[in-house]
Parts: sequence; C-alpha cells; structure tokens
Amino acid sequence: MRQRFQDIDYLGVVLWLLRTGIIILVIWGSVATIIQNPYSSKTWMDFIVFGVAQGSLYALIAIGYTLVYGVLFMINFAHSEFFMSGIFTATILLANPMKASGFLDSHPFVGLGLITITAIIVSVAIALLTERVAYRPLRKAPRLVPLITAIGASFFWQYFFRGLFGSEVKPFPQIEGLIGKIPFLGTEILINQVVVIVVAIIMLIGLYIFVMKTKIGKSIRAVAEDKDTAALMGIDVDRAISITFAMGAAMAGIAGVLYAMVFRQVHFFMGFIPGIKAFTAAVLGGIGSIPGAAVGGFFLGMFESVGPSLFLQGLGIPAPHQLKDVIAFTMLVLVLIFRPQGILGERLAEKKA
Amino acid sequence: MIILSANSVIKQFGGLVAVNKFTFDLLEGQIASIIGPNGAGKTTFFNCITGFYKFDEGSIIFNGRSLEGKSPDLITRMGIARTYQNIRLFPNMTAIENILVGLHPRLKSFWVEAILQTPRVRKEEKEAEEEANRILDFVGLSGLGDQLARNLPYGAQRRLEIARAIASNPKLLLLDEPTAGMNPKESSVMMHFIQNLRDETGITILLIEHDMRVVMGISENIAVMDFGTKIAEGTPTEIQTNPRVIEAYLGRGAAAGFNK
Amino acid sequence: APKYECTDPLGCVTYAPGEPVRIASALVISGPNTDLGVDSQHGVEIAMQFRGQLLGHDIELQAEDDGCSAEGGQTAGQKIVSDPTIVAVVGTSCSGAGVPMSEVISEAGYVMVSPSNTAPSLTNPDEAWKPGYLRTAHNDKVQGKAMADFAYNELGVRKAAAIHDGDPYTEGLAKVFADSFEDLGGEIVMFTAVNKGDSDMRPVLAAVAAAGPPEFLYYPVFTAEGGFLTKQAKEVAGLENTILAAADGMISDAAIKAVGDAGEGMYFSGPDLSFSGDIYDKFLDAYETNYGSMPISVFHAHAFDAANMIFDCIEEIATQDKDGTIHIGRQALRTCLYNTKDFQGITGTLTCNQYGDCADPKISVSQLQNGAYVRIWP
Amino acid sequence: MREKQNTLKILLKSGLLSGVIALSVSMIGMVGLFSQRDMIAGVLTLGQLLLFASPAAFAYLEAVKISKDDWRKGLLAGLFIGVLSAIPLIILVIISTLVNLRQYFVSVSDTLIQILTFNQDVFLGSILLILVMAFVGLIAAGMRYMPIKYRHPIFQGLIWTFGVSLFSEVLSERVRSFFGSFITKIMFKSRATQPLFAIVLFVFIAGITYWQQGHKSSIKDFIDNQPPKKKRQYQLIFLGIGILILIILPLILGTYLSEVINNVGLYILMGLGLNIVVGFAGLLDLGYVAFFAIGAYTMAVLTSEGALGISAFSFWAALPFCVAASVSAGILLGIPVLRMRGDYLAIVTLGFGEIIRIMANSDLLKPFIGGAQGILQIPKPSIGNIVLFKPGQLYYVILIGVLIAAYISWRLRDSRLGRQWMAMREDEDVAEAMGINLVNTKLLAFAIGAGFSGLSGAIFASKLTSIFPHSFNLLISINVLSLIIVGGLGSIPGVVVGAAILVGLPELLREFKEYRLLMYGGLLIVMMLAKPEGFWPSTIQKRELHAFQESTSGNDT
Amino acid sequence: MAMLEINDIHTYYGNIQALRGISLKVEQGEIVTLIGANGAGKTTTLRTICGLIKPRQGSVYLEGENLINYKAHEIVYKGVAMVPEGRGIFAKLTVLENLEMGAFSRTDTKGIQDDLEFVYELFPRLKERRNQVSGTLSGGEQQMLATARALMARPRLLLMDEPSMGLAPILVEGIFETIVQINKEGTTILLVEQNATMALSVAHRGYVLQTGEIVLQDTAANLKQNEMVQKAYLGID
Ligand SMILES: Nc1ncnc2c1ncn2[C@@H]1O[C@H](COP(=O)(O)OP(=O)(O)OP(=O)(O)O)[C@@H](O)[C@H]1O
Ligand SMILES: Nc1ncnc2c1ncn2[C@@H]1O[C@H](COP(=O)(O)OP(=O)(O)OP(=O)(O)O)[C@@H](O)[C@H]1O
Ligand SMILES: [Mg+2]
Ligand SMILES: [Mg+2]
Repeated sequence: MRQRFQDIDYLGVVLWLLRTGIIILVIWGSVATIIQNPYSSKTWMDFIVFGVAQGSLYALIAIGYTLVYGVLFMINFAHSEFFMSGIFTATILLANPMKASGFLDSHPFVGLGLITITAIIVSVAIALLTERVAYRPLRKAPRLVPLITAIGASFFWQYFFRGLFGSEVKPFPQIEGLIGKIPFLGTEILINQVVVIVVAIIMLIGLYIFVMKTKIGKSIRAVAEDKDTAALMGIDVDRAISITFAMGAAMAGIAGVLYAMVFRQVHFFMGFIPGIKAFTAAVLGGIGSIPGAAVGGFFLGMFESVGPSLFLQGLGIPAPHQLKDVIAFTMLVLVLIFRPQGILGERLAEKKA
Repeated sequence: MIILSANSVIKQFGGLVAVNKFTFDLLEGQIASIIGPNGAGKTTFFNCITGFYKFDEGSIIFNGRSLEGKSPDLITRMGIARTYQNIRLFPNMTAIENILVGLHPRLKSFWVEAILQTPRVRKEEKEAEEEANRILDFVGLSGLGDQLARNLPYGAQRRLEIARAIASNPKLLLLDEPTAGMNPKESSVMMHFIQNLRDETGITILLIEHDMRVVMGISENIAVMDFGTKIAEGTPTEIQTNPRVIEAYLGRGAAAGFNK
Repeated sequence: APKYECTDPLGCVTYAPGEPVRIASALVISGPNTDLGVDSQHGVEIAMQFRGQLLGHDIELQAEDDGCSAEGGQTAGQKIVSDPTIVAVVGTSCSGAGVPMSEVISEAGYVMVSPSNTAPSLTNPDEAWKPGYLRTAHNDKVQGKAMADFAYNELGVRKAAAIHDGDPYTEGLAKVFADSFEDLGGEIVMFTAVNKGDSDMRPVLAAVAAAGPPEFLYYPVFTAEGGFLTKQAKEVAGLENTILAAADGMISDAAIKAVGDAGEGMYFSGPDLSFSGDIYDKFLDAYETNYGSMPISVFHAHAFDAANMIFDCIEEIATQDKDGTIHIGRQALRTCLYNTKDFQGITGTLTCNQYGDCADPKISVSQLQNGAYVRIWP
Repeated sequence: MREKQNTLKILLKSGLLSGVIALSVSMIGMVGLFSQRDMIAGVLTLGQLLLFASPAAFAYLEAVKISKDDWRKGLLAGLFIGVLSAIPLIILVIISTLVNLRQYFVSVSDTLIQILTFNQDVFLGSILLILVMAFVGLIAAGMRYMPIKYRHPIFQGLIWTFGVSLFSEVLSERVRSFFGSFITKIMFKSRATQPLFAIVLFVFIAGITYWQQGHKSSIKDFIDNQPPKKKRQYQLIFLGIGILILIILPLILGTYLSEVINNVGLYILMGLGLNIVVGFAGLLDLGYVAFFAIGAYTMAVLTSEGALGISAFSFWAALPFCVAASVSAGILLGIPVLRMRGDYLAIVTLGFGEIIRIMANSDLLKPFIGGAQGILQIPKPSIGNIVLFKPGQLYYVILIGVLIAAYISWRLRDSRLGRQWMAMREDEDVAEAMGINLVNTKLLAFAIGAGFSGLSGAIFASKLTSIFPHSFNLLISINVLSLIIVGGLGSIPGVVVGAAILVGLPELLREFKEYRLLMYGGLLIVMMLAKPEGFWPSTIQKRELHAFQESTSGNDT
Repeated sequence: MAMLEINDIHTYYGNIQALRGISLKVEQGEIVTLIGANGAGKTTTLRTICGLIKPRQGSVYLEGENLINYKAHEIVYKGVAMVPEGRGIFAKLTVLENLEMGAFSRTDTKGIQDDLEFVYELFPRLKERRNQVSGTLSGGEQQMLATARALMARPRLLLMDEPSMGLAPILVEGIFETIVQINKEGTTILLVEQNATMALSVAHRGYVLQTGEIVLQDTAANLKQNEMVQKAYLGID
C-alpha cells in the first residue's frame, strides 16, 4: 500500500495543477480584458513598443550577468553598480556641465559620444577593480563566498557614489535631435526609444559575433569550460576573465547611457531594480547564453509592459501595474517549470551519471 | 531465475539513438558484463535501469516489477545499486558518512524522532554505525573510516563507492568500469574483490569494463553492444572468437592476446 | 534647603548646574529619504541656537536615526528611553517609524513631537495614538482634501486620476484625495499604483490615458518616481492636456531639476510654505550660514516649531532650585504640551488637540513657474 | 639596478594607492562627517583616524617589502609612502581653490578643505598635511620593525582604546547606570573618551598583554589537561555559567542593548532557518524574507486589535498558526522549484520574496492586510497579566525561540535527515541514487527553514506592534544569507557570530549614518577575503575550504 | 642539452605533499614513460612541468631555460603542450574550434593551416566530424581530439597523461601507434600510462614513481624485464 502510494507522482500532479492554474488565470484575464476592450489597438501597440524598449535595456544589462556567470558560475550582484557608476559619473561630470555651457545643444552627437565613452570607461574601470579585489582571490572558494563579496561590492559602490555625487535625483539633459516621435505601424514611437532598440540590437548582435567568431571570444568560451585546460592552450585565464568583465561592463555602460536618454534622470540607487530584472531576464532566457539574455530581456520587458493591462485588468484587480513584478516573476516560474534551463538555455544534460 | 530483464529498450538523445532495442536478461547470482566500443550506449543503459534517464520505449523488469517511470530513489529501494564511471563519492564527507548515506534505505527513523532523541533513534543510529564499520572492513578499508572521501587513494575510492552501493543491501549491483585508471596489478586485485563479493553475498553483478582481462576473467555472461544494439552475447570464449566483436571492439591485437 | 521631591507620576528629569538639558531627535538621516530628516534636524538645531539656554542650562541634542522604518523607529526609541537624561524627543520623520516609536516613548513616560508624521492613524486613539505623542505636521486628511478642493472648485476639473507608489504616506494621501474628489461630485477614472524604484511609467500612464483620459492627474510621490511620471506623462498620447499635480514629496530643489521643463505648470500641494515674519527670515539666514544652502525639504519649519514648543513648556513647568538645578516632571511636560494654545510658530498659530494634532493646517497649492514654486492657492 | 627600480615601483604604487584611498574617503564625505565625531575628546576625531588609516596601513605592510631587516630603509620607505599619500589630497585642495568642486562632488565642502589643511591656508596647510602624513607613515613603518614582544601589546592597547572610544556612547550609558555619572565623566566626554582615560586604558591593556606573554596558559588548556571525568565536570560548570549569563544578560545590558540583542536574536532565528536550507541542504534561497513576512502577517492578522485583526487570539495561541502558515508557504514554494538547480533556484526564490512583499503592499490585498498602511495595534506577548513590554522581557521569548531552533538544528544535523541533506548538497544525483527521496528531503528543508523564519516573523510583529510591507524587503534576505556565510555556512554557532557581526555591530554603529551600508559592503568583502570559511566554520565547510586552499596554493606561490 | 630536465621537485596540495623530490630528464626525440600506481604523483609531475601547479622547491628546465617563474599559459609559448588526464576537451566547442584553441599560442596562419591538414591526416575521423560539437564525440574520438589539439600548438615537448584510459581495446592499439608516429615526426614525448605493458613497448626509457618519488629508472626494455615492475605494474606474478 505504502509502495503504491509512493508510486504516484504527486509532485507531478501539483506542478501540473500549478501551471494549468497560472495558464487558466492568464487566459481568463486576457479574454476578460479583450471583451471589456479598454484599449485601442494603438494603445496595445504602445504597450508593446514600451515593452521592447525596456526589454532592450534589460537585455543589455543581462549580458553582463550571463557572461560572468558563464565563465565564473557566479551571480555578479555588483553588475547593477557597473551600470549605475558609468552614467552617474558621466551625467554629473560631463552631461550637465555640457548642457549648462550650451555645448550639448550645439554639438549633440559629439556630446553624446563623449558621454558614452566616459560612461563605458568608468563602468569598465569599476568592474575591473571589483574583479581584481573582490573576486579574483576567491576564484576557487566555495561558490557562495564570491556571491557574498559581490553583494558587498554592490553596497560598497552604491554608497561610494552616493557619497561622491550625493543622494539627490540628478537630471540628465535632453539631447537635441532625439526629441520627438516618428510614425510607425499606425502609431508613433519616440525617437529615443527607437535609438534604444536599435543600439541594443546592434550591440547584442555584435557581441554575439565577437564571442562566437573572434579568437578572444573563443578563448573566453574555452575559459568558461575549463580554466586549467584553457591555460594549457596558452590562454591567459586572468586576462580572459578580465575581458569578460570588461565586455559586460561596457554593455552596462552603454545601457546606462540609453537609460539616461530615455528616462532623463540618474540616481545612485538606479541600478538596483534594473539589475534584478536583468538577472531575471538572464535566467529566463537561459543563463550563460547570450541570445538567451537578449530574448529573456525582451520577454521580460513585454510581460511587464503588457502583462498588467492584459492579464490583470480584465479580472478587475485594482492597481494592476503595481503587480507587474508579480507577473514577471510568475512568468519566470512558469517558464522554468516547462523549461528548467530557460528559454534558450542549453540542455543541462537530463541528469548526468 | 531471471532477476533483470530488459526488452527492446530504446533511449534517444535528440536524433541520436544511444540505446537501440537492447534486449538482455540477467540471471540471479550471476556476474555478467556489457562491453562495447566507446559511445556504444553502455553507461546510458545503466542510467536507464537506475532511473537517471527515462527510456523511450521497451521495458525493464526487475524482480517482476517494471522500472518504467520510477525515480532513482525508488529503484534503489527496490534493490538496485550502482557505481559510476567517474567516481562520484560525496567528496567532503568521511568514508563512514558515505556508507551511512548508502545505508539510508534501510533506516526507518523519522526526523521528528531525531529531534526528540527517542530510544529507537539512538539504537538505530548505533546499529547503523556498526553496520557501516562492518561494510568498511568487508571492502578492506578498515581504519580509513574517518578519512574524507576526497583524500582517499584512487583504488580506495573505488572500493568505497562499492561499499556505499552494497550498504543499501541491493539484490543487483551495477559497476561502471570499476578498474578504469588502474594498472594491471590493481585491476587484478579489484577483479578478485568483485568475485569474492558475489561469492560471499550472492549478490548479482553487472559490470561495464574495457579491461578484457577482467571481463574475461570473471564474467559468466557477456553482452556486446555497438551503436546501442546488442551484436553478440555469450560466454567469454564465445565472445573472444566472435568475428563481429573482434571487428568492432577487440581489434586483432587484443584478440590475438587472448590466444596466447 | 529642603530637598526637591518629585511628585510627578511619570518621574522627573533633573539637571544639576552646568549640565545641559538634553533632548533627542529621531529623524531619518540615512537611506533614500535622508533629505527629509536632515532638513528637520537642522530646524531643531537652529531652534536650539536661537534659544541659547533654558533656565541657565545649555541645550544638547542627541540625534538618532529613525531609518524611516518601523524597526528603525523602535530601536531609536529604545535607545532614547535608555537614557534617563533625555527629556523630550523631536521625531520621527516617517509615519511608519512613528507608530512603534510612539509606543516605546509613551510607555517610558517620555514625550515626542513629530515634525513630519502625517498619517491620520497616529493621532487616532482607536488606531495608533499613544499618550505622549504630538505633531506639528498636518494630518494627511487635510492635504488630500485640500487638493481635491482645489482641483474641483478652483480648476473646475471633473475627471481625475490618482497614482501612488505603495509608500504609506503616498497611498494615504492619494486615497484621501480620491475619496474627497468623489465626495465633491467628481469622477476618479483611475486609482492605481506603481512601485518604488520603477522607471518605466509609460504603461501605467497609457492605461490612465486609456481610462479617461483624466483632466487632472495627482501623484503625491517622491522625487525619483515623480520625475519619471512627470516626464513620461508628456510623452504618452492622450495625456498631453492633462493637468499634473504632486505633493510635498516633490517640493524640493532636486525635484525641480528632476522634472525639468516637463514640470512647468505643474501643481504641488503641501503645507503652506509662504512663511513669513521676522523669525523665518532669521531662520533662513541661520540655515544658510550654518549649512551652506537653503532648506532642502519642507519640514524644517515644523521641526523648529516642535522644538520651540518643547522649550516653552520646559521653561513653563520646570522647577528650579536655588543652586540652579532644574527638575522637569515628565507628566507635567506632557500636559503642558497638550495644552499648547495659540503658539506662535513659523508654520502658523499652533493649538494642540487632546490627541496631539497641533498643526495649523494651512495647505497651499503652488505651481511650478519658470523653475520656481509659486504659491497660487489659497 | 633592477632591484632599485623595483623598490621605487613598490613605493610609488603603494604610496599612490594609499593616497587615492585617503582621497576617496575624503571625497565621499566620510572624513568630513566623522571629523565632527571625537574619538578621544579634543585629541583625535574619527575623521582623522580614517584619513591616516591608509598611509599607516600601507606603510606598515609595505615597508618590509623594501627591506626585511634594515629598519632604516624601512623607515625611509614609510616616510616616503606617507608623503606620497598626501599628494592626491593636496591636489584636491589646490583644485578646490580654483574651481567650485562642490557642484560636482557634494562632499568636497569648505569644511573638508579646512580639515585637510588644518585650518591653515593652502600652502601652509599642504606642508602640514605632508608632514603629518609622513610622520604617520614613519611611525607605522617603525612599528613593523619593533620586536613582536612590544608590538603585540601596543596593538592590543590601540585596538582596545580605539574600540572603547568608538563605542563610548553605548559604554558611557552603561557605566553611568552602574557607577553613576561622576565616574562616567572621568571616563567619557559626550561621545568620546577622556584623554586621560584613553591613556590609562592603553597602558593597562598593553601592560596586561605584555605580562600575559610570559604566562601562556589559557582556560582551555587547563581543562584539556584535566582527567576526563573532571573535564566533563568543568564543562558542565562552564555550561551552567553560560546559561546563567544568558539569563541575566538583559540586566547587564540595559534597555537599549537588550533591544539590540533582540534584533540580533530575531536574525539568529532566521539565520538558523536559512542555515538549514542553504547550509545543510545546499539550496540557495534569496527570498527567505517571504516566510518572515508570512509569520509576521499571520501574527498581525490573528492578534491585532485594530480593524483588520481577528483579535481573538493571544500571542501564544497565534504562534503555532504563524509557524504553520510559514511552513505551508515553504512547502508551496518548494514544489515548483524542486527541479531547479543552483542559481535558477536563487532567482526564483528571490522572485517569490518579492511577490510576497508586493502582494502585501498591494491595493489588491489592502482590505485584508492593510496594504501600504500596514497593520497596527498588535499586542505584545503577555504571560498572565504581565505584558512583556520591555526589550529586557521580550528577550526571554526570543531566547527561548533561538534555543529551541538551535536545538532542533543541532539534532537534525546529526540525524539521518542531516546526512540526507549533506549528501544532497554534495551531489544531488548520487544522493537520489542512494535511495534518498529528493522531493521530501528538499521540502523538509524548506519547511523547517520557513518555520524558524515564521517564528521569528511572528515575534517581530508582536515586538513591533505594527508592521508594514516595507519591512520585508530583499535586504533582509540578503542580510540573513550574508550572516550565515560570514559566520560559517552550516555552522550553528556561526549563525550567532554572523548575526552579532552583521546585525549587532551596524546597530551599534548607527552614527555612521549613510556610510553604514558602504562599510557593511566593505566589511563583507574584507571578511570573506580574510576568512572565506567564515568566523566559526562548520566541519564540512572547513573541509571544503581545505579543498579550496589545496587547489589554489599552486597558483599563488 | 636535454629537452626537459627537472630537478628535485617538491609539490604540495595545501599541506599534502604529492611529490617528494622528483628528478628526471627527457632527451630530444625521446619517448619517456612514467609509470606508477594510482596516486603516485604522475599527473602532478606533468602539471608541475607545464606550470599548472608551482612546486615549493626544485626547478624545471626546458632546453636550459628555467620555467619555474612562468605561468602555465606562458609555458605553452615555449613549446610545451599537454594532453590532460580525462582528455579535457572543450565540450561545447566544435571539433574545429577545439583544434583552433590548440593553436591559440600561434599566429602563423599558414602554418596553422598546414598543421590542421597534418592532424586531419593523422586522424581522418576528426576531419569527418570537424563541425560536430565535441561533447557528443565518443570517448575514443575525444581522445584523438585531445591529442590532435595538443599537436596544433606544434610543441617540441608533448606531455600525455593516460591517453588510453577508458578506451576500447581496439582504440588503445591505435593510440599507441599514433604516439609512435608523432614521435617519428620529431616530437619529444613524456608519456604517463597505467597501461604499463603498452607504454613500455613504445617508450625508449621509463621511470617508476612510487608515492611521489622515483624508485627506478631504466630503458624501457630493461624495465619490462624487471621483476619488481612485472609484479607491481604489469600484473605478471
Ligand atoms: N545526456 C546525453 N545527451 C546527449 N547525448 C548523450 C547523453 N548521454 C550520452 N549521450 C550519447 O550517447 C552515446 C552513448 O553514450 P554512453 O555514455 O552510454 O557510452 P558508453 O558505451 O558508456 O561509452 P564509454 O565506454 O566511452 O563510457 C554517446 O554517443 C553519447 O555521446
Ligand atoms: N586537487 C588535489 N587536492 C589534494 N590532493 C590531490 C589533488 N590532486 C591529487 N592529489 C593527491 O596527490 C597525490 C598524487 O596524485 P596524482 O593525481 O599526481 O597521481 P597519479 O599518479 O596521476 O594517479 P592516477 O593514476 O590516479 O592518475 C595523490 O595522493 C592525490 O590524492
Ligand atoms: Mg560509459
Ligand atoms: Mg593521474
């Protein structure tokens, strides 16, 4: 009897119930919303564009998590601070003074270029410093140890920059030439959103090609698989890891500039939530995979943007947008129940023996 | 009596058919071997038996009960234990602790009792400890109980893995290349150990091995696998002379070696 | 001389000659809301500076941090009550910290006057009010209602929406606004929320636009989220003509910079800041000299008044020995504070009710014009 | 020739690094803020200590690299490092006279410049700064060449003097309550030590340490040398003393420190729970605060006298429900994440924690649990007619909770279930193949861990008498995870140590204000670099670390 | 000058001493084999030579140049390549990419191309599979790949750690044939093997390692006849 009871896969039943429940809820909510038809198709289109733009930022930041995770198997909690530090510094030391002096208005693109370069340099420098001091000595320590130093580094940099530039929300100037909207499929989208999406896609593709095709990219992949053997090939492991950090941080630096362009304000705490979201995106897409980070980012952006209005509104839930993170994380769980390795994650061998 | 019966087992990975309609019967108390070229699907077959992989088609019957869809822990509790091609001990646990984990299916105590320290728990723990030491002695590792598994010499690790496997009191023991990485001398020692184990406990043993001296030395029945299918089965002498086996696996040199 | 005998039911604090009178502050001086607390603390410090001495004793401030959280409030409270030489407290900054702290303070027989707690529950005896708690800040009920009034009667709008960010202060204010606006006969087309830390507000704004679109959008949140809402509202189709309004959480220099051009013409409700009179001028002078800037948030004046209320009462009820030793009865101090009547402070004429609401609830609405707040109502 | 270049390189590198660090602490405002805080009244401020810390440390550490035994060269090196350290600061001072740096760097105020130039003009101030820094470097380097016999006592003396000065606020309050204000005034002035007392303390500690060096005998040695029977007796005596101390602790500590201890206790309780999940079972959980929240909310809803409360329950009657609710939540979370591995688990649990917090804060659940306005009027626990109001009383409730949790942890660790967890942590697949039912084993870990956390949350709600969703943020989960790792993963006493360091210490150092988290972050890094295995490692963690050292030693040497 | 000369190497894992003063020499063009029981320190010796672990004491000379102060990846540039124990192929990279990684230390595109042809000739199987992800290769193929990859560095000294481990008998023969062939092409080889019988039949000279020490050294032919070796390692009683 006991045996029989044990034979039932009650776990499977519960999981089935859970995911069917979520799916029914989602469908029910969506149908109810569509019947109520609160939004015009133009609004829906807007939601999608907002989602894609936001998703692009997540994707760019997620790259940093995925790269580092792929190589060191470590959640680099401080990555959100690489994102913040670059643009925060560039805003205070460059963007606002340039705006005040009128340079930014007269040479918007030169100015933007300078801001971008500064942001990348600072982000990369912070990343390399963090790696050297807080991670490298612990490369072979039990896995949770570098996780804790990463958390420590994250706090440290947050409050370091707060001390340096203050706790206030700082404005980021509008860039001439990126103001306004352009028509697109029956709706209008903001130019700066277009820029974000285009830049993000170019960067993601570029990075993917870099990692897959160039010698340095291949050396990083080799280091990711086996550090000792990589060294036996003549690869400088420390250098490869530093390059990995630098690439991730450069992406984060660019993401910072795009973020500032769209949202036009910066703050020492601005990395925290995008950081968590981006990490979620990386996992959603399959951590360790670059296309995964991209797909995960876009998906997450979409869920957040469309989800509250589509899934929840119809159910009569008050303040649905407050629950967008609930949707995001529920979708994450749902995806992982179906695909434990994430959307594009590599099949972790079913179970190794 | 047939203790394990595999019938047309198929296991696919994507497009690759790793085990292809493999059929094999194992008699109780026998020492049998599966051999075959690298990548033939031997380890995969083991994984199908022990529930690590869910096989796609066919059936595996153990002691009259189907193993299909059963989870590894259940299969272990039904009486199958195994070792791994690359040693997989619990490296940061001591030898005794490793065996105690192996004893797990035989223990009955409930965790609440452990908190309350009921007499039953204490008795059971004490007995388990004694039993673990007995097994340690049996595999010839007396005195190494407090060593971390990670720090044991390679051969000792192989033995410890076997000790951990037999601790669950299995009826069938699966050994995946128990002599890999051993020199000829060490292999012989292991070979005799396996033979002894069967003789003393009556346990059924199925092994995968590339060392022909071991295989031919102790097997009572040999199945040869290639590309997931069984290309031959028989006694060591039959196998040694089977041209298909020589062609696919042994090579002329090895085959010639037996004839010396 | 006969020895002084304390008859106060809650005990007395005694300061020997040369010992300073000690008060504590428990304001938020760390974390994201630092500006709020630091500004208030400066208010207290200036009040001390102006007063100089109390009955011949210096005044000393022990500044604690309420962390803007319940835990922080409780710990700060325990720290304060562990020091028997502290006679009164100015704090807390955040209502959430005020609730548990008032309990600790009350139980220990101390007294606290908050410069910036605005949650209605704190002065409601059925909810969180405890004896010994007072405040010079207005009750949210007043502000929310005032804003509704302004929108309905002054601007003449009939369709409004409100957004909060899940902060107790914000949520409370938005709720009172929405209720009052409906009571006046207006329609709330949407009452919704974002999360603290969000930056992409477009989806929620698009939903608001699709729901109405409202003529008036009230989001009494803080600078970061407020900045995003303001700037993005201008970019969402349908909200081009909507009047935007926020509350005192966004009355600051940083907020002006954060909203930039997008905030031009926007309305802000808040305690009436058009303080006037000699004291306030002197206050601003002192502020500038001491801290190198103008006040950064709005509650410095309330803190100044709170401290002065306490000082006045100490002077009123303390008994002084010949040698200059003073004794302050804790219950007497409380009673005195609750009896405050027509106290002339920077924030107006304060009169406390039996549950410690002392504010002269003057709420005004200002508009951002050319990068400066201009009071336009009442 | 090459030798010389090398020397110069080391000196330049460490001198400038030290200078950049000094510059950083100045520019982020720490020096400015802490200069208002005296350590030794009228003699030394915390800001100065901070400013001189980096040249002192670098001179001390680097001087020997120049020359191991020639102290004259070493002193020169120290001097050089000190001078170099001043240079970035001087550049800052000079720039600040030319440009208004404050519009970019908020902390570079006039006050800071005055501190850096000792209230002199730029030229004189710079010279002074160089001299002082050089002097600090010189002294620090000199220390290194002092025989250990003297060096050790001096260090001990310094550590104690600075430590007492740092904590003088709390200490003076205690001293006052025990010995009256007269003695307090001799020892402390406001929040600093009196110079005379500082000197006495230093001499006393240094003297004792010096004297002790000759008499190396510890209590532990003494006990170890006893015959087994006696040894057991002594152990019992010490256990008794330990328990006695635990019982009278609130009396010694007073209100505020009891409050701090209570907060630490609640974290210990949570830590013990998470230790089972992460330390024993190896499941990385970043959303652990969820169970704490569920325990707290259950307590609040069941006992609150306000509008939302059921109010029929007393604290004690509600307690089992709180634990049960958390345990159920633990199982509920456990099921979907069972098949996820490693860091997938981490992010999903993190999500779960956020979901709980957001839901608690949401307008959706506001009618039931108060939304942003939280739940008020939660009564404190009471025994009979006595309401356990004071921290010193609540202490005992928390103590009992902690003792029970520690006992359960300890028993389980050494039980069959404990071995199951350990095996699962080492190798999940093999554990399963050993007949271990992973589902039950994992769910048990989640459930028990959640139970402890729920208990902690329940006490928390009752202690605070009001709860807000804000109190259940991700930082709590991170803090609990950090403390069990800093203490030593899988180690029960480690949880206590970790909580004391990461919860108690920051609580006592409240005056660091906005730099608290910066220092917290720095502390995490430094502690992990120095003691990757934690402060009180468990046996298994020691073993793992051993493996780590074995495998790294090759690369380092 | 000897191709490789190591003197009195002491290597530790933490506090565990794995090598207790190993000295050995490999001349240009030789195949030298190291045999010994499990845990004798064979792998450790190879890892020390190529810089993956640094010894606490002792020196490693490659054609007269001391390697001790070089890191592993720098030593590769000096002409040492290793076929690591357990093959260590990059499972997610394709066969071709693995081979390219082998030539990571080189910049002569033409030479690399030629060597690619050379190893394809040596192992035609790899050419067939060049675009396959190497994790899905069979054990024997992986061993070929590991060897080929090491050759891509065009090493002067090739270190091989148990190339026959876990291979089917038919492949074992092939591997040893390859070793001989590579050696004939001019590569010096230091070979570690459990399969002592085979190893001694292809090597010129051999060393016997026991618990971190060299206990015997001789020509391969002599060692094969040595009674102690026969007993302990060849399983001949
Ligand atoms: N998880 C997996 N995913 C994909 N392919 C796999 C997986 N496991 C095994 N294979 C493939 O299945 C085939 C059989 O592998 P298996 O490990 O069973 O071989 P084997 O007979 O044990 O070989 P060896 O003697 O080398 O150990 C191989 O081609 C292998 O690459
Ligand atoms: N990473 C490690 N940490 C600790 N000890 C190690 C480590 N690697 C090897 N050892 C120890 O060093 C000694 C030598 O090991 P080594 O791997 O060099 O032996 P080997 O001769 O190559 O054996 P095998 O035939 O098993 O490959 C052994 O005692 C082993 O336990
Ligand atoms: Mg196999
Ligand atoms: Mg080896």
